[in-house]
Amino acid sequence: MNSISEIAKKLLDENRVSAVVGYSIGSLPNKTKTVIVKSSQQAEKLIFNNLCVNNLAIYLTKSFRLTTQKPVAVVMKGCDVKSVTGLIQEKQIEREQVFIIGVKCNGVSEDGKNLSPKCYSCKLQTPKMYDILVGEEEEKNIEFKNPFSDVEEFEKKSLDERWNFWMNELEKCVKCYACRQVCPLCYCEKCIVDKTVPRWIEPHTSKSSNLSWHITRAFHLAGRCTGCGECERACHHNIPLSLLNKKMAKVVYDNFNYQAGLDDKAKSPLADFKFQDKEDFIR
Amino acid sequence: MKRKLETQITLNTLIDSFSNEIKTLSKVNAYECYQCGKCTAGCSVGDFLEETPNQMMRLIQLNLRDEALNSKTPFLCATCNTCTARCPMDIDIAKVMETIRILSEKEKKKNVKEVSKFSKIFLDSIKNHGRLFELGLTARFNIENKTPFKDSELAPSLIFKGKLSLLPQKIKNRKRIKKIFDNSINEKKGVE
Amino acid sequence: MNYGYFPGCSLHSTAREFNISTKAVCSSLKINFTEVEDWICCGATPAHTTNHDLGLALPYSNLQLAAQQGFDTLVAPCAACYNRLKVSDFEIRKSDEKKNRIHEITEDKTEADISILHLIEFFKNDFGIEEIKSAVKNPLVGLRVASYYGCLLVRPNEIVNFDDEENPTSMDEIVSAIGADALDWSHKTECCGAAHAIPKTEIVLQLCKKLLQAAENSSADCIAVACPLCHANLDMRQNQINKTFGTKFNTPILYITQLMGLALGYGANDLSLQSHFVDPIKLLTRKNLIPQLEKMNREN
Amino acid sequence: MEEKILTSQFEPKIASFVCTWCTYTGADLAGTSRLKYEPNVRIIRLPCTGRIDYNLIIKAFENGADGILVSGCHPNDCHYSSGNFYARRRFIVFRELLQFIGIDVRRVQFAWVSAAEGAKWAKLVNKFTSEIKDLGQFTNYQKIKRDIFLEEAVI
Amino acid sequence: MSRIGVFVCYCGENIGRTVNCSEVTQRAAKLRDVVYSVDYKYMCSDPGQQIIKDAIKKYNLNGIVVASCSPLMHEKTFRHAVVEAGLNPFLCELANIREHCSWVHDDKRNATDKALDLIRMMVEKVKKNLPLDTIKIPVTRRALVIGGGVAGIQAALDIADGGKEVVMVEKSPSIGGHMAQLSETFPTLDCSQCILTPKMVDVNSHKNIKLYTYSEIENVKGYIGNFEITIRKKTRYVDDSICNGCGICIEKCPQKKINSEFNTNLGTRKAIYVPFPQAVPNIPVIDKENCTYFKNGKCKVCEKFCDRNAIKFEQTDEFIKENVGAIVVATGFDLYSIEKERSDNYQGYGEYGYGKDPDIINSLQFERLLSASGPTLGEVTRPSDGKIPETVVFIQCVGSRDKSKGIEFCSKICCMYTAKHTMLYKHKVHNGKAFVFYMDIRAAGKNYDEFVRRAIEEDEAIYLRGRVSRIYREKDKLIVKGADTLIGKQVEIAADLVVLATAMLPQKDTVPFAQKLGIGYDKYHFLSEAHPKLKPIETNTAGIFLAGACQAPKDIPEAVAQASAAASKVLGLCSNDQLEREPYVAYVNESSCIGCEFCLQSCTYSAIENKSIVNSKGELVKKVAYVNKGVCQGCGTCVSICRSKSIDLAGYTDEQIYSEINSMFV
Repeated sequence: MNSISEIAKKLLDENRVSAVVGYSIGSLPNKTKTVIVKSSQQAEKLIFNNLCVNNLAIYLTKSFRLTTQKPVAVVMKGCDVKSVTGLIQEKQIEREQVFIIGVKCNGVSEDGKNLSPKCYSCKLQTPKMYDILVGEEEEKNIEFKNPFSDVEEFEKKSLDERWNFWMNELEKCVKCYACRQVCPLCYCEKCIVDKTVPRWIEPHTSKSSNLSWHITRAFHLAGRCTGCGECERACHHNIPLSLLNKKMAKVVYDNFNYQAGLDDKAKSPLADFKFQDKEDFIR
Repeated sequence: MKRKLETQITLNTLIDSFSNEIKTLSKVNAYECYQCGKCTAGCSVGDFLEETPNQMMRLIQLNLRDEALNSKTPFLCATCNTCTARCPMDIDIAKVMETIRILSEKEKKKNVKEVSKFSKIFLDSIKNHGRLFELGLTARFNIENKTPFKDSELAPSLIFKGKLSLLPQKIKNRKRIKKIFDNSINEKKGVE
Repeated sequence: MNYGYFPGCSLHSTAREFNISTKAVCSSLKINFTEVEDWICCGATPAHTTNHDLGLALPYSNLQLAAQQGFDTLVAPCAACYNRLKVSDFEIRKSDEKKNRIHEITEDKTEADISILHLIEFFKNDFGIEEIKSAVKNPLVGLRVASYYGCLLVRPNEIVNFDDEENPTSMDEIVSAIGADALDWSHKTECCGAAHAIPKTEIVLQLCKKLLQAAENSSADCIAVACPLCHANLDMRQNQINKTFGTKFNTPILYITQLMGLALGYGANDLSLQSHFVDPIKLLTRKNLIPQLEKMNREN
Repeated sequence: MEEKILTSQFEPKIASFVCTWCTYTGADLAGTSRLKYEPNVRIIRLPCTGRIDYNLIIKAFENGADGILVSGCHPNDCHYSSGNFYARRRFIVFRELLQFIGIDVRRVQFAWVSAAEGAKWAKLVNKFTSEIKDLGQFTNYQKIKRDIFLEEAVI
Repeated sequence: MSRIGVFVCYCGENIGRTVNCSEVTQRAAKLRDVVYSVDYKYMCSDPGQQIIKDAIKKYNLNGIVVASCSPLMHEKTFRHAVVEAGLNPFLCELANIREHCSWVHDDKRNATDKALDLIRMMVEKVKKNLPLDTIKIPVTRRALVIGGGVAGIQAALDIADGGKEVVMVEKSPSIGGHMAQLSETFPTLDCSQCILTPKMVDVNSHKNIKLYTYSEIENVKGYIGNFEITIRKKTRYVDDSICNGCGICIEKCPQKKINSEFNTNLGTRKAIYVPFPQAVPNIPVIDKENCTYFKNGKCKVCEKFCDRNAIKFEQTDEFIKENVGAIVVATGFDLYSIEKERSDNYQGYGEYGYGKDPDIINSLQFERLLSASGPTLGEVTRPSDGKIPETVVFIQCVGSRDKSKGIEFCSKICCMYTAKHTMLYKHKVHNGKAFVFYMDIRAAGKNYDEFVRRAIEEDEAIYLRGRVSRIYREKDKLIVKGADTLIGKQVEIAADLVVLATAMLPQKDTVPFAQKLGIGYDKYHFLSEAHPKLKPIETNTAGIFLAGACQAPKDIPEAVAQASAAASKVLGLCSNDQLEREPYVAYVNESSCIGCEFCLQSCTYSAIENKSIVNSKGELVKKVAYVNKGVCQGCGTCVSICRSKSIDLAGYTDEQIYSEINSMFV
């Protein structure tokens, strides 16, 4: 797997990219950390292993100012590339601005033991889009799971059970907005929660304003979230944010036959319509 | 329509659900038919019909179930599919004919005796042997139809030319064909 | 490709010559077909007009047999068998519910993923018209052939779609390839009356009369067919037609494979030309189209 | 027994977001035709259903609405051609989200009411009002809203 | 600081009967920021309006709420009054306490409370209202007409007669369109050429019309009032400024046997040609494909004989720019063909022989056979052998109303022209027999049904109700196999000639053309009107109008009527230097817009564009959305699609609506 650092070295030596964003050995056991390598001497730090769970697409958003002049190279798994597709689709970056070092992934782990839940329903061991590809694909011995199984399970609960569940979960939220900061598709420079004229979402934490925030977050990601799970990992109160995101993905898939992050030319489903969209709920 | 309709058309006959029955059985919505008559125009057996194909569709549209099931048209249909192929509304008229014919047979309506007899004997023949025994079929049909000498001039030269065998061909696994017949015809579900 | 051969009932009896000539053509062109073992009747028209499920189960059972015997493609020379096999395959592929029902009926869970070809379709798409052309030894120069497709080869077009449903040309292409004149005539796809031959003979007589008249109008020497029932109706009943309508038709009806056989060098006996009611041998002799050295050819 | 009296006295608060071209005009027609309906609905006029953001609905709930009625032009009748189609998509998704979170979507009703359908509007308001009366006050949401005031009081 | 005035109207008894207006007035006075509150019997009357005007001045009001009838009724009235008092009109709002309150409720208590709620909502809203200015857009007071058929000609003449300049672009060498090909017209049977050619000449000679024939639209930029058009003038190889149309070049050209498009391939033309003798302009075109010089490098006979040296073999395409304020699209129709190989998605008719038989023709070809200026000089003969047909079968609805071929609509004019054909045929071939296969006779129009009756009763056309299943040739005759469903029998006719009334389709390549203009089209590629009932002339792009059969099948009177309607729209638009629009348009907060382009994708009117923001050094900082105020119609769809709330709609801002919601329930 050393080839990533070799590729990085080459790219930096040839002055083709301004930086290489990748993974290096973390300071905690069973964790990796992100490095932004800007000189070829540092390129050796770059690694890839089954602990590289994080989605580095976030470094492509404008706030990091990495893509301004020269392209930036990023190490990406198949699932991460979906976020890049989303960013291209939403005109946040251009394809030429990013050099994708695609890695063939055989599943990653958050704790070094168990496979990350997102890997069970992954069909993108090889990225759909890349500039160079490294790694070997192994025969996956994982039973493929319906990505929406937990959503379907949750939908079986009664209305009150669902409401109480979310009230309990959302009560924990302290509005630190880590979920937002870490999401590669929450790239707005000024988020709706920071807008004051008018103030759509109260800034303090209360069940009601937390609910507004989480409805907003889920809705804004409907048809866009690629399911990388960064938000849930970032939440230090372990609110099951992925469940909401997956529900949105399911609704969009069921109704509009659309999956986020697969086509950078597609219209986003909520900025689009079809004459035959269902309307059985409309009187 | 040469035949006189026996049913008085009243509100009750009109609101029957025959069209729905046809829709369930053949997946054809009879109300898509706008009575252009192209099916009739191209019908191979048009000369022999009392009700033309578009009139059959009309009977369904008006829910005149008895009239449709008593019609000879579905039995005279040669299943050539010309109507279906040329229908501007993409209606599978041949399928509708087939469906009415099956319903009519099932309910023992009056129909074209020779045709249903032929079908029955034909199917008996393959049920027994697995393959068609043509001499047996023709002979039995002519006897049952009381036309013993029909086509008799053809038989000797057919046999002479080696085209009609005097004994049926039989398949080895005759259970297989029995099963198929028993399971599909004796099914409680019936037609479909 | 592993081609299975499904002759059907007629090719073992009234249409023996179709079977014989097909086999002759295949051996000359080095085509390898294996007959599906212990096949059963496809049910023809009576089955599907009596019971929808029966009409699907009988052909499907044959597909299952073919699949069990390791074939991936099934070639049927009989247009009726071909049509029923195709319809059954189409309906069952379309709906899982139907498939389960038919599996119940045949008491067999074999998944029959088999492509079904008519013999003509096979010649045109799999074998190649050019290949046929290059194998011709005895081009049928000067023979005016009206190709008669009938209903079952072209309709319904969403299911059997290897050719245009209103103006099919595949048989004509073969006719041209073997050196004969392919006539563009009006009744290529009209119906001959089909299964009404026995129960409603009068229908068949009238329809066939129109067909023969159209062929005569286009000054055809003979009619080429690829369906045993069409053949039987046009050939066997030609005399009855003449009697009934006072006409004087004397148009030989030949299976397309018989014409191909002639072009490939076979003689009258090899192709069982004598077994027709309307004798084609006179016509072919007059046109000097029967190979003289038939025995030598056979030995080769 | 007590509860029953309470429910019969309960007058639901219903917020309605409508487009100006179809439903607002239709509601005007209900007026000019002197059709009578329940007084519980408060209409907010917007140019098009395309303008009706989901935030507005949340905000109305936060302000104590027991039910919300969203209405605009029938498909293909939109004054702006397709605003209602975008709205329809938005509400397909939004409804599912609410349901998932445990909010009874019977409290959020969508309807197509054309400028000619004054009678439909009157019927709709009556039916929806009685449905909300049956569902009762939206205490779930109002309770969590009350939390804020408690917190504010503490501060 | 808001100073709001509330004015409560009794509307005679209309409001006062169920709403306690004086109570409402008193309670409204206590609302926050309301400094004045008053009631009056008829607020919309002169004295009522005067009360408002006086109060504005006296109490220095900066927000007005009139509690009265529906804003759709009197918003304009009160805003006008407010302006007279020197206040911005958009600081006045109406609380609808009549249609939405007093008229629909019986209970006085409820109605009064609700009226106050409605007023409170409006008071809160009006506090957030901003003074707005009507939008003024400069207008280039000239128009472009695309297409030189009868619709285009009518539109151009009407606009030009109205005193505004017109640029007309026609893709073929002459104007006239399909109408020039017709023989006579229904229901009066007057000669088509006789009524059309004078109009064609008018177009050419009108001082306000600039005509570009043999030209196409290359590019369209801009928006209502300000379009910039690039026209491609295709190479004629004849200098139209020198040529005087003497025709010697045509006479001498050796290439004779080229199918004439104008004569629907029934006649021939030369390689240098004018489409027909009455063509406007009367200037020939060289058909490069068939010209001997272009094919072999030798000939140039035309050049030799032209004494004005107008033949220019070296000519190339020319690009011309024109600025206009409005566009009329009149690109017309094309006929469905029954051929097998087609460029569009439709199937041909195999059962009618895929168009291979020369004696199965379409109705436009039959028009040419009937026309006195046609290839047979008006004698009806059949194309195969020149014989006069004694039996002609007309078949209606070929392609039309045929779901399986992909065309579900009715082509509308075929019933009428087929009736006309039978009459004209009978008038020319007295012993001839005309048969018509029809499904329904759709002859709705002034004198239309009478016309069809005449064809049947007087000119002996035999109408058979049914479609035709097949046509095939039997020696000299075409056998038509149809049915008459009224009698329930098959019908077989041995005909000499078969005329198919084929479906009317839009011109080929309408889609790329529509995309160039940014206007919509339906699934058949007919151009879409902005509203099927109330805006049948407009398109969704402001300033672009439709005329004629490019929108849907139409006959001549309808096409002409629509053309005149489009012309009046253009003249209305061009009557002022500036265009005034209500200021309800979207605007972008550029500091927070992130440029995701969702608004751009969802805008029906293509009113949103990209805008690059650069810093002082000229470096690109970011791209944001930009709303073109001239094009935006103010639906607000973009507002709800924007996640960061960076786009808002003037008059219906988030703040205004937010305030309404917040004050909705007490």
